[in-house]
Amino acid sequence: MNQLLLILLFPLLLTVVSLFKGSAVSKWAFAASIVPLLFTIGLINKFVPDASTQFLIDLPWIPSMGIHFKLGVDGISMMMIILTNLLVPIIILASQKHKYSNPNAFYALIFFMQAGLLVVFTALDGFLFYIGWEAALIPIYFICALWGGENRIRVNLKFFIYTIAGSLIMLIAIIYLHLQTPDNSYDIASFYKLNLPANIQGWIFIAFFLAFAIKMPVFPFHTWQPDTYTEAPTAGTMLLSGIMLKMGIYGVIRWLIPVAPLGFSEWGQTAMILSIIGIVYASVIAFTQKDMKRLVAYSSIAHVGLISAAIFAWNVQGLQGAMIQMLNHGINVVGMFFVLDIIIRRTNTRDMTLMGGIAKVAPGLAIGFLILLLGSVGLPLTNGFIGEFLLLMGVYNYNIWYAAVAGLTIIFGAVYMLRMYQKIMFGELNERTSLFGDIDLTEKAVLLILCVLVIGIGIYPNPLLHISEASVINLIEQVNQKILVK
Amino acid sequence: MINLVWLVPLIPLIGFLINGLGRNFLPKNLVGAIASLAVLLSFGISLGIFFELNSSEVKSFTIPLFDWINAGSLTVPFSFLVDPLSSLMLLIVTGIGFLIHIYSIGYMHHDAGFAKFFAYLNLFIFFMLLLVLGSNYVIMFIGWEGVGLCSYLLIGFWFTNISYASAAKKAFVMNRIGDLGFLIAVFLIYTMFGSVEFSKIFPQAASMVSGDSTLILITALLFVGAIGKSAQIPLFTWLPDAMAGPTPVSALIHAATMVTAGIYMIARSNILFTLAPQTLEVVAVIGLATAILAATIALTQTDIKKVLAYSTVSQLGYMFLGLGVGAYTGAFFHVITHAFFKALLFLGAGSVIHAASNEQDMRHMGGLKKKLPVTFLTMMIGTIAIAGLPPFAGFFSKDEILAHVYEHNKVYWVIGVIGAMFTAFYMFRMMFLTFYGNFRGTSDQEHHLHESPKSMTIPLIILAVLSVIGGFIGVPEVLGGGHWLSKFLEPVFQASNNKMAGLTLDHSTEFVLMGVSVAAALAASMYAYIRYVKGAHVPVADTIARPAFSKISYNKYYIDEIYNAVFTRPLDALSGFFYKIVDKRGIDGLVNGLGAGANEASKGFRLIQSGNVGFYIFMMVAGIIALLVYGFYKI
Amino acid sequence: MNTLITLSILAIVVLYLGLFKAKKALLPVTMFGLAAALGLAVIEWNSNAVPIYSGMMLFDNFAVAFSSICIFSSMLILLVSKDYFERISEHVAEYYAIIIFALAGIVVMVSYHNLSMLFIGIEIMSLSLYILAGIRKKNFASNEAALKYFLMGAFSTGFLLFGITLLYGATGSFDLLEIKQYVISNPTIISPLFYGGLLLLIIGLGFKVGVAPFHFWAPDVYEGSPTLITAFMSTVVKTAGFAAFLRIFLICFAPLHDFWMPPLLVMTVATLFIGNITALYQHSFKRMLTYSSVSHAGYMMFAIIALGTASVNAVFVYATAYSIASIIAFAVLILVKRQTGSDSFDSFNGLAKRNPFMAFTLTVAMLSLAGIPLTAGFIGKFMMFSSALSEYHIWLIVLAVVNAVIGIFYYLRVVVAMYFKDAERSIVAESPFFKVVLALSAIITIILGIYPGVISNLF
Amino acid sequence: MENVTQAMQGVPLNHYILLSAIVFAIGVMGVLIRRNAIIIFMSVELMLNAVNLLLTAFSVHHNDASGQVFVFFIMALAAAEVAVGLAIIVMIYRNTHSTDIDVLNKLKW
Amino acid sequence: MSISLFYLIAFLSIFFSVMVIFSKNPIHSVLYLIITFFTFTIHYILLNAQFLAIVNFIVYMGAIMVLFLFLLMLLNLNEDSEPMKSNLLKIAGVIAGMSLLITLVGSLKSLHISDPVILQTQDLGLVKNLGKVLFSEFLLPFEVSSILLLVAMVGAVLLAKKDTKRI
Repeated sequence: MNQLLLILLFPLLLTVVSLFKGSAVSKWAFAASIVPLLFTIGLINKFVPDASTQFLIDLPWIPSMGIHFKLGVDGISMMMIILTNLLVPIIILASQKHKYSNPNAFYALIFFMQAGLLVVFTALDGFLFYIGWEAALIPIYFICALWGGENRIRVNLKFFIYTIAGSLIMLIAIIYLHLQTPDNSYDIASFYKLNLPANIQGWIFIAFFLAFAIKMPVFPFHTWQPDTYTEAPTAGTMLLSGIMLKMGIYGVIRWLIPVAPLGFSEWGQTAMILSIIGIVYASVIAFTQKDMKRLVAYSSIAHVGLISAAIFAWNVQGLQGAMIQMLNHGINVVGMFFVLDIIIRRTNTRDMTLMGGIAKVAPGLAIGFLILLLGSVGLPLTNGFIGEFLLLMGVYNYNIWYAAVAGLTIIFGAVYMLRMYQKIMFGELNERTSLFGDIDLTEKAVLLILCVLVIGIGIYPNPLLHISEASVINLIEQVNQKILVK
Repeated sequence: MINLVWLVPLIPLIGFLINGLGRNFLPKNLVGAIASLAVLLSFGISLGIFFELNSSEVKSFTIPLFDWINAGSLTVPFSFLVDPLSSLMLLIVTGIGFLIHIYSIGYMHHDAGFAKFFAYLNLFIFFMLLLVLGSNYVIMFIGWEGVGLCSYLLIGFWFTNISYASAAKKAFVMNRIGDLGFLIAVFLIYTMFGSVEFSKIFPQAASMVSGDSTLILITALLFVGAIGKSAQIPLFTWLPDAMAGPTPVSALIHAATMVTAGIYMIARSNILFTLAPQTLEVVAVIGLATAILAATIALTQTDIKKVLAYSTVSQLGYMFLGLGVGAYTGAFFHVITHAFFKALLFLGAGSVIHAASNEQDMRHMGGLKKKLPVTFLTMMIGTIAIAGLPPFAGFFSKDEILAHVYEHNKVYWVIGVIGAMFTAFYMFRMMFLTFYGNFRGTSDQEHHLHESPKSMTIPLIILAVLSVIGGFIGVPEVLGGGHWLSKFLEPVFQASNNKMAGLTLDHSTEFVLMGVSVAAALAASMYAYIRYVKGAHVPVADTIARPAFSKISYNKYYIDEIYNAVFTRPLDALSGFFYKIVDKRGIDGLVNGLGAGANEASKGFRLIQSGNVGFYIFMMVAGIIALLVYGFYKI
Repeated sequence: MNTLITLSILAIVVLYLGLFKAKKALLPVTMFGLAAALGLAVIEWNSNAVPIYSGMMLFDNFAVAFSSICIFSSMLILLVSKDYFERISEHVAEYYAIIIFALAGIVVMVSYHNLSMLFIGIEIMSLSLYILAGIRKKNFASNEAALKYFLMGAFSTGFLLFGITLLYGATGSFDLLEIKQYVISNPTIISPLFYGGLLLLIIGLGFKVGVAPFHFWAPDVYEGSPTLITAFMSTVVKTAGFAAFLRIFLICFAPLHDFWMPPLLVMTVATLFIGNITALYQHSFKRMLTYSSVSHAGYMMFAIIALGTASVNAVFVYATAYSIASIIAFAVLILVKRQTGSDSFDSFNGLAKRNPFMAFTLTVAMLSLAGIPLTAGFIGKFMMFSSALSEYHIWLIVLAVVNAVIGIFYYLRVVVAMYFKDAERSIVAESPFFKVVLALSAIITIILGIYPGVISNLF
Repeated sequence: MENVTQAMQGVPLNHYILLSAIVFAIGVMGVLIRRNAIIIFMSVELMLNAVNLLLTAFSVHHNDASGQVFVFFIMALAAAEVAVGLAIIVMIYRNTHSTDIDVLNKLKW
Repeated sequence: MSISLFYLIAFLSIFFSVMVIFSKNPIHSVLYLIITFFTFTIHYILLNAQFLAIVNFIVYMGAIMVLFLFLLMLLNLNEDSEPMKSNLLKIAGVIAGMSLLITLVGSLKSLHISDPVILQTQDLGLVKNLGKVLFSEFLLPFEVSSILLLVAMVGAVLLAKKDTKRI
């Protein structure tokens, strides 16, 4: 059996099983979620880090419309698979503390989403990509809306509709591309081969960009995000910020720019400017947030803005930075929300002005939090630095002034993150925080895993960079040739 | 020995790990021993390296460890560079670091976070060594930011005090501003030279013409980095605040080592700067301005550590002034001597504070000479050294800088000498206020006064000795010295020296210059003596109005307030504006407005469905008519 | 043809069963008969049918497919009807018979090859529906629905007939092939009579499928009619209407695409917006469904606007998806209304807690109606978009997307009510028949969503 | 009879169309302006008859009997429709004691 | 003369149909409608569609109109009880109808068939001929229309019958 298919199908199997599993589903879910990770390790072992697409699956699906069930893994997809299958167990582990009603459905939805995400990250067929794209959305909607906070209904409806609106526009572009293919196909390779006129590509670019920009989110399509992150249950927030938003980034790399290179050369700069505005804008907003989750949500907008800016710079450093930063951001933001969840659960508030002095009573938490925080502000020898360095370099290679503005994230990131850390951790204890207990073993384990990842990748990122490098270079070459021809 | 250079940073890292992980159960003595021993071992290896290098023909060794970041054509190896510059820095960092570790064992003995403190210190040493040893700008940048982190951690060491925590944050953020400049400079360097390795960049640069605009940009950005790290105008305000940290930290990080990283970096990149004279000019001006500005602030400060902090800023300004006029050796010389006497002064101040039950205000001190003889003596040596009185260390280094300044620009020199005068004044003022006269604190404090334990005084003594003799490594020719330092550093600065004319002052001018500065320093110290010992003048309490200049100086030119008004508050206001108006009302309002609009439209739209058959039929007929009209025109 | 005969006989048999008071046998016999009719229809698949009875009827694959889906949907609906009519009156057999008669009309509608057959088919169906809409005789809503439907239906029949007459006047024949021949052989000198007839035919057919501005009857009639009848009307009848619509356009009017496309485009857009925007503010689930039904008519119009070989597939898939999903919705509505006495959204509050199965199937249905992937509804929309895009109606698609987004708003409302709102409620009883229908429909919806290949390339 | 029909040879087809259109339009008008369901229904019958006439004229014009056969079907429909329609009206009249179409106006919005 | 007969009858048709919709008393409306239908019968005769003429006479005037009349009597709607629509609506209705007429005719504007209606086959509209067509070519619609009538029958009974059972 094709290993990739195994990785895809296993979460589906888990979905079904966890629906009908009796008691103790949460522990079981964690154990089960390790299996795809093990498969992934097997996959990495077999993976040859060159530019080729491996583990190809190509089955006819709706033959009359040229739709195939076609999947494959190259370096870029490989990174995304690692990201997904690495984070899902962590997320499940992190949600052990919550006593969710109807946990079976909860974990089933997570596994289902995992399957959807994996499809998105490996699909080589436009239709399949779209299906995966939406299949990942539905479960997260239910996760957020079923187990979320007070305003969950309104907020999630907005989120759902917003993202669906974007993806429907993308669907139009996909169908349009399909209709242009000479061989009546949805195959991404056929899309790549198309030589559409520049203005058409411009429209296709816009259509795809809207979908991806909403998902990431890029300014000014971001307003669903802080609300959703705030209202979602922790696992939901983690899934959204850790993995789901990477769908948008991955989409830009795989679908947007290579499919519409001329559109990219026309609109890429606009997209980049939007991304950069987003960095500064979201950072500035994050300065005065009192709600911790909201602050991290805005910080996530800023971080993702940098990633997307670097992608639109379209050079090796930027893209490689994006690849590794996707993983890093996943780890960091999941860790961040995990820490916030610990704090929120114990203090029953998201308002950080009501806290203080927690470092005194929970030194373990303080250290873990600090490491994650340093990772997300991009301190050297943490994973965030590798990413931000390459990303900024990518942006810089495009335009030094953009890099200068985008680089403000380094400063601003430090400002709001440290402000938050200070408000929560430093100062004197108050009646709300004085009963704060230090973290227990599960929490320690999660934090430890995350911190080891943060530092490990920061010290020795090359193996990861190596996975995607050949594919990235290949992709860039391919696009640049097309742009140059015109 | 040189091949073992990777051990130098590794050992403190191991020390950090041991102390960090075992902080809850390792006994205090063991913690202190591990930490100090780690640094001592590093120091030992550094010494070995130093001697090996000194005797070696080749003066530059690159020791690769592993490839760190590869992306396309970009390769960043994790490798170390051992050359005279770095080997000297190694010695300073590990040597002074070790002394301060020893000192801290005594100083921090009663603190609950003892193990944490030592872990942080070791971590700092690790990062500082990375900074020093890095064979390329990226590795240097690791250390660069890493020390910033440790500085953050250590300033905020007593984090329950929210203002301390704020000071830590401020330090980190201001450093980051500089770091951004550094980072962009690294990008520029990479595009210009195709590499970030020193060994690839500098030879290429040596063959370039002077005044290249990219080089100017690169050097300017590097200098921005240095400004942040080395607390120059306009990013110097964090350093005085950083005194919130424990005093050994101030000595180690905020006086001897980290803050000189900027000078180290520019000295390291000297060839780039040499080829960018415009930048050098800026460096000189900013250095000079910082030197004089900080000195004037220090004149009126009453917090003993604040005086030292501003003094540090001022001295760093001198170093940049030296760099700016091309006196790379002189500047680095000053780094070394400054490390000795400023560490000494801080530690001494720590000893005073320790003795005076954590009192830092000099208005509540006085007459400590008797109670703290060792401290007094060593600090006096430090003061003389910093005041630039011969033959103590500060004299040689400062005069080397001033000589170059004189050659470069006479006005700068005059200002520099005035600054030196101020230095002498405020340093002696501090000494007199602290150690002379009568004790002005509470009787409780008085009762408690005692000389510090051995672990604290021994480092003081060692540093005092160094402050006395440290200057002799660079005795200029004019005084009959061979200037060993200059020779030792020759390979590093060779390319620059080739481009720049050497010092052409004749000996008599040099003597006159020395004489003037010494005289100025002496005069200032005399004035301080008259005013504070004879006149027993004590600075007034905060509640009493001061004269205009004094007030401005005492309030640090209101720079913090200005920054607050110009940057912090507008940014916060902007944040609120973005959040509440642009985001919530504007963008989100638009998005929600679409939804609400659809809903409103629905409310109105559905009224068409009136329930009245007649109306329905009427609408149908209208539709039919429209359709037929279409047909009428279409056929 | 056999299907038609079977259905006619079945209806009469059912009437007789009513006469002999064999109430118990009604449903089984009906189901059995329908199954037989379905079987007879299906075996004619790919039989290379030729027009029969002097070109009156052509039971080709098109007819087979649409008859089958209509009969199948009717079977699902009738399964739900267990105990339903008994609550209304004792003349249960007549209701079954009329439904079966309507079905016979529908079979005629989808297989006509002559305008007279189209006309008679439509009228058989319409008359049956006028009656069915009013079977709650004492219920004002039902009365109103019947009256509105009847008056407007009769009125629109006038236009349909006028249109047919004009077409006849231009071509001299009612036979589709001859009309086609007329169009092809006189491309330049087509009589204005023909154009006028075409427009009036659009009006007549547009009324039957509920396209704006001829949709006004639909919301009121659907709401007023007994829910089961609404289900029948909005699924089976709508499918048949589109099949009829599509059939004549496909055979006869395709060459005149440029003439009739613009008005249909405008009507489509209007339908989409009216259906979706009005649905947004509804408080009654049933009325929301009626407007959604209007909007779905708009989507199905895409296939006619972008007329081509793919259109049949598109309409078929869409109609199937829509019908199946609607059946779930109406079936659940019947149960909920039976218990709470109200068809507002609020009566669905907390349903998921007590009836997770029902809530799940309804969710699947709503997602399908909203066109979310992995449900059949998405495939339908996808095919519609594909066909419209293949004719470069980009703006139409953009507007359709806007509407699809609006649609999600109101479809999710019931999901939100079921899952996210709490209410004290007792469990809603589901008879086994309901369970079968719900499960079957949900499974079909999902299977079609995942593997649409089974029906998407029939033609 | 023969004479009469022979005499008719002169009427242009257009005039038949016009006549039918006018009667049809009058029927539409009737539907529009009346509130009594029975009268509305009668107006619909008027429309159907206009169609019948036109069909017959076309039939004669094309010399094709199928048009007249179609009229026959329309009459069958008219009969059926009347039966059902009047039944509906009777049913409603029982409930509301009115044949006014505006009385039943509950289903809206 | 005969041509003018057509125009006379046509005028009468229009006149009486206008009377149908404007007369206030429903009974009068029905009666005018019967007269209108009668004029249509004459038209059929003029077109030599004799079978249709007879059927029209019997079915419409004889059956349908009587049914209407009967119903009006039954429901006791003979007096002028209908609440008339407001004049505005009436005018709107008339205008709409007129516009419809104009557009209807207008959309056929360029109609070139001004050629007269010529009866080519004398027995076109005779029973024999029609019967042949009806029972050969149109047999299926004919059979199927039986369903229509059956539905109408069942339905009419179902609806009009008084139901004893409460809902």
